[in-house]
Amino acid sequence: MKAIVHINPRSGVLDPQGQAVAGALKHLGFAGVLGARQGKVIELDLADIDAEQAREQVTKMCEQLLANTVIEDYSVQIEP
Amino acid sequence: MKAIVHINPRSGVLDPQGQAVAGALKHLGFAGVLGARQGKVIELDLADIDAEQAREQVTKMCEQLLANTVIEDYSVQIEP
Amino acid sequence: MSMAKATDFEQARALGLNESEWQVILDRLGRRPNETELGIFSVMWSEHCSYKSSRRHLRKLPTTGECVICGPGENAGVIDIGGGLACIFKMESHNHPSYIEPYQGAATGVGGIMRDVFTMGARPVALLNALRFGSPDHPKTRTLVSGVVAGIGGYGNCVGVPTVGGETNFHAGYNGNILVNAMCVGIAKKDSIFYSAAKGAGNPVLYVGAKTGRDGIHGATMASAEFDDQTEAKRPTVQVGDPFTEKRLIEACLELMQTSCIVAIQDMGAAGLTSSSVEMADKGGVGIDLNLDHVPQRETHMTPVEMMLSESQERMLIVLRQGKESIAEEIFKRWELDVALIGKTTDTGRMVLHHKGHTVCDIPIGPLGDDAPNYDRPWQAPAPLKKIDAQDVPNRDPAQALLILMHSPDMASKRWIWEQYDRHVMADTIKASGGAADAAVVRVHGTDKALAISSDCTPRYVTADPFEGGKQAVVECWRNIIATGAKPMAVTDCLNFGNPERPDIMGQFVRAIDGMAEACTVLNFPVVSGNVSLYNETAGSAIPPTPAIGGVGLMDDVTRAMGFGAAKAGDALVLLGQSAGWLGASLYLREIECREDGAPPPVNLAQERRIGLFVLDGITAGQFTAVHDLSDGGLACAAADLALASRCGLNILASKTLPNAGWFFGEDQGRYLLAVSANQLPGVLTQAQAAGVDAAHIGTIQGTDITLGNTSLGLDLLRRSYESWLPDMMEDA
Amino acid sequence: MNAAVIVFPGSNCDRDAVCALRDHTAQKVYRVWHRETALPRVDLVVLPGGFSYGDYLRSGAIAARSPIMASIKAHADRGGLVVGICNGFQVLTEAHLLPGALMRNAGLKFLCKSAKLRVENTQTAFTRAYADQAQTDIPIAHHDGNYCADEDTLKRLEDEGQITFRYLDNPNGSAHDIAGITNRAGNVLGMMPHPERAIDPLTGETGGLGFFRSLAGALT
Ligand SMILES: Nc1ncnc2c1ncn2[C@@H]1O[C@H](COP(=O)(O)OP(=O)(O)O)[C@@H](O)[C@H]1O
Ligand SMILES: [Mg+2]
Repeated sequence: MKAIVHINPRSGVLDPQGQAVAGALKHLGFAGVLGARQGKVIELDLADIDAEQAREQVTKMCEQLLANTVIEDYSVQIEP
Repeated sequence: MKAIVHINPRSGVLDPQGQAVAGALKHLGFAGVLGARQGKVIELDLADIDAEQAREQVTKMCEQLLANTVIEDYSVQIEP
Repeated sequence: MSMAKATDFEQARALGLNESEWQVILDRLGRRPNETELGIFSVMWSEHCSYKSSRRHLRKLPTTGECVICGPGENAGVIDIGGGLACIFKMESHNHPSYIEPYQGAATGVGGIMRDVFTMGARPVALLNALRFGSPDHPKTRTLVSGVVAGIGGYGNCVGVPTVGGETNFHAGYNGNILVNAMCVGIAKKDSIFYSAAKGAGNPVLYVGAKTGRDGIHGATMASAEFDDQTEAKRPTVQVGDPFTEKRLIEACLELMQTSCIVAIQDMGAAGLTSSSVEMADKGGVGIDLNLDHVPQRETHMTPVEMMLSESQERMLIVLRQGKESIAEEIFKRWELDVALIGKTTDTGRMVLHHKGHTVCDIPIGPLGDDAPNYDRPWQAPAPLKKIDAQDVPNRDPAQALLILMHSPDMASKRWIWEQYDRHVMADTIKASGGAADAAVVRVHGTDKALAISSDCTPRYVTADPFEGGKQAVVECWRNIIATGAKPMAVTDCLNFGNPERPDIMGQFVRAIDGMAEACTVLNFPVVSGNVSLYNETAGSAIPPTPAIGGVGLMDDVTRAMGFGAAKAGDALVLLGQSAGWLGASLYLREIECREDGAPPPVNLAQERRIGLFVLDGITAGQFTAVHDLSDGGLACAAADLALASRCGLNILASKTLPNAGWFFGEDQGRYLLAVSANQLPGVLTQAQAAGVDAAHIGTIQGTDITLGNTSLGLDLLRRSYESWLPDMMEDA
Repeated sequence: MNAAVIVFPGSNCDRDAVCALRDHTAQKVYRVWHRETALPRVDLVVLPGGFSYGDYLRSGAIAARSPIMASIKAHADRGGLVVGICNGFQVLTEAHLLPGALMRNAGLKFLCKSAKLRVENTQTAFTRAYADQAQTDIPIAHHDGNYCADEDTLKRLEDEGQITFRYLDNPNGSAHDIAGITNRAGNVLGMMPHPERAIDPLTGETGGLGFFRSLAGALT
């Protein structure tokens, strides 16, 4: 089974990457870009277990390693 | 309106970050992790235009800047 | 005037102000302050900004000297290095933020110290970092090490300033409070140094750099409080660094400095817009009027107090000459930096803030500085510790002990750290970490001169005896600079201690400064800048007292830069200085005997100076092939460093009078190990005698083993042991 | 020969490149701001090391879309010499002037150390002054130096002699130990090691001298 973890800078936390991307897009002539935020997605291949257990496990992984909860928010999505 | 762009290492392309994540998770005792891939998500705030136009624009942004198609695949999602 | 609601003492107390401080505010204002005004008083009077516990003691440090252009009080210290050039440098702590978020905390520490240096007109040319972590087996240590190191590298590498040196210690005393001290050294034209006094009314105030967010609000107050269980909840105050913006800010500011537009300039560091604007106005003897609506903002609905206290990074405040606005704006726009005119200086002596059509602050500026609290905190000198007699320490195999010491946390190679730092960008690095020299050596671009830079402190000694330990920190730094062939010029410091409201901690602080002051005075090594970090304690347990000293020296001929990596087979090993086998508070005692007791080695300043000048003369005359000072681990560890770096074995005879532990591992101060070619040896020994310097021919460079008395150790084994400790500890981190 | 060093926001080895070129290679060295659209008349264009645009998004990606890049492409198409060092190499791959991509180092850490290289092809304008198969030391300092390309590309690089420098002790996981490559025509070179930091015995190694001397002789 698969888990997809989205990790994004917390709102209010500076996101220099996103800023640079927005700036570059504007320079390239994409005037309609008002802002950008950049985050990570981590796709995990997991041994098959039940979905609730998997979610619990992956949440633990986020807290312990994948996300830096001081400055990042995360969300977990489990796919069969 | 919003666009969400997912950018992932192409299959077959080396993904050192994903590998490291999988390794580290196993070290932490998450034995069920078979593999991991790390990608990026870029969330764009766009001036309101119609969704099809937006998709076209964002696809252009991906081709021109956001993704390096030598090593990355991308997908675009438009949200009202 | 429509002022916001008045505050009460409860609110003041929540911001760290006490009853008497609150009374002073009421008295100076003739009314109760509103929220914005209270916020401004609270950060200006925080320990971090006002130095209220430390000020009277810092005054004991010598701050003047022939080379000093500007001592403490400005953003950084300035010394004259000849040829129309000045060197500008400072060290600063980012301890609390680095514990909470190691990567960003350390990165923003580096960013902050660079701004202090380039704000005075200098191009940053070198960075150093002094790090203290908890016990290697503490569960948090690895994450902290990997985050802090990545953060320091991530910022400095990106900006493109080489990180050339530093020091790293591990001790359980730092488990709950790591220390991250960063030092930046820059070079400026002597006739183009910029200060923070905003003289003259009616001048425009320009804001440049990153937008203001809610980052690090109350960071200065946080740096002035102990950690407790609630600290985790303070997390949203974490700042994120943007080295890319910093790099552009450096280039843009240095460009603007070549025009004659600037009256005063100041980075927005701790307490952000508040401290920068108050300090510029206060020093310039003017008032300041700001319209907060014009402050570039990253978030919506920011309140005046949030804007005034925000510690968003990569921002500068500049007071311009009238009519120069467009020149400045053009430069910053070209570098794609936010720039905004946010106010002007006035002749009222008041700080007046406007926000959405209201006056939200109107206070006299004088009291913010003049009436800042200045405490004479009770202190108590620590009891002296007992001397340890080397004869009472068990006898052990010196080669085996050396192997253990060179694999111990404080002694083992820090390659894992410094290989993550770009040490060579700017192409003027002559010696950096791993470069087999006691100090980093950085050429002054386009000249034959070089700066030697070192950061030092031995917390073991300061814990055991703050006075001797304070002296020793200065002296070791002096010695490290001398050992590269540079003349020591001046120092900066970063004084990391626990809670000053505790008399025993205050005692450590006071006595360490006394020791530093004495050493700096005798060695003519003035303190030109520095930083105090107090309240480094968690749940009542304070860090070992750690006054880090960052020194700068100057050499005229960079081709003479000396190190300890070029000893040749056949060279004689000469030990300078007196050896009494001092084992109290030594690394040997801690690592081999698991004891952390005893008085630390005393420092004889007159002797230190005599020996140092002798070494300097010898290096200038080209008499030595290698020079290394003796510090942690004494003679054997210094010899091991020299052998590893020179890729040669060596042989040192046992002492006729001292037991092996004392002779090979004693940490008597004021000593250097020299490698001297056979034909120079007689001259060196004669000259030493003439100069009143103890010099003994104690061994020879030879073979592929290190031989201590009648025990030996292969160089390869030693190298593996020395190199493997940190990578093994950090494996998969 | 005349040279231009391109300056992107975040470039930080531009001064080092200018100094090295001035001392060893070129009569005149121009600094060219990335927003320019035309190059001065030069024989050689150098994209220096650093962190253009903070290396945000991908190293070199944003710089590769700068206005100046069109004239650099035109210069390369005319057979003019182009060198990308470290971040410059990343820019050249992002701009498709060189094949492949530079990914995060296998060890995931920034790495600053001396690298032993073998000069694989001494028939280029960049390497003529080296002895065939010479070994030389030039330092690296990068986070994203792990060269990757598909098998066909790698085979072509090998077959056509486009691999110019190879690591003897691969520090970053690069495919085929690649440290530097040229385009097929041989006039565009990208390399991760920093030759401009290896020209002065006082500051360390001198393995980069051959590089600058080769260029100095390239037009004669
Ligand atoms: N955090 C660090 N950053 C950079 N270099 C470091 C760091 N820690 C240690 N080093 C380097 O390791 C070497 C040994 O450091 P140290 O034992 O403190 O030297 P010394 O005893 O001569 O002062 C020096 O070259 C020093 O610059
Ligand atoms: Mg030393």
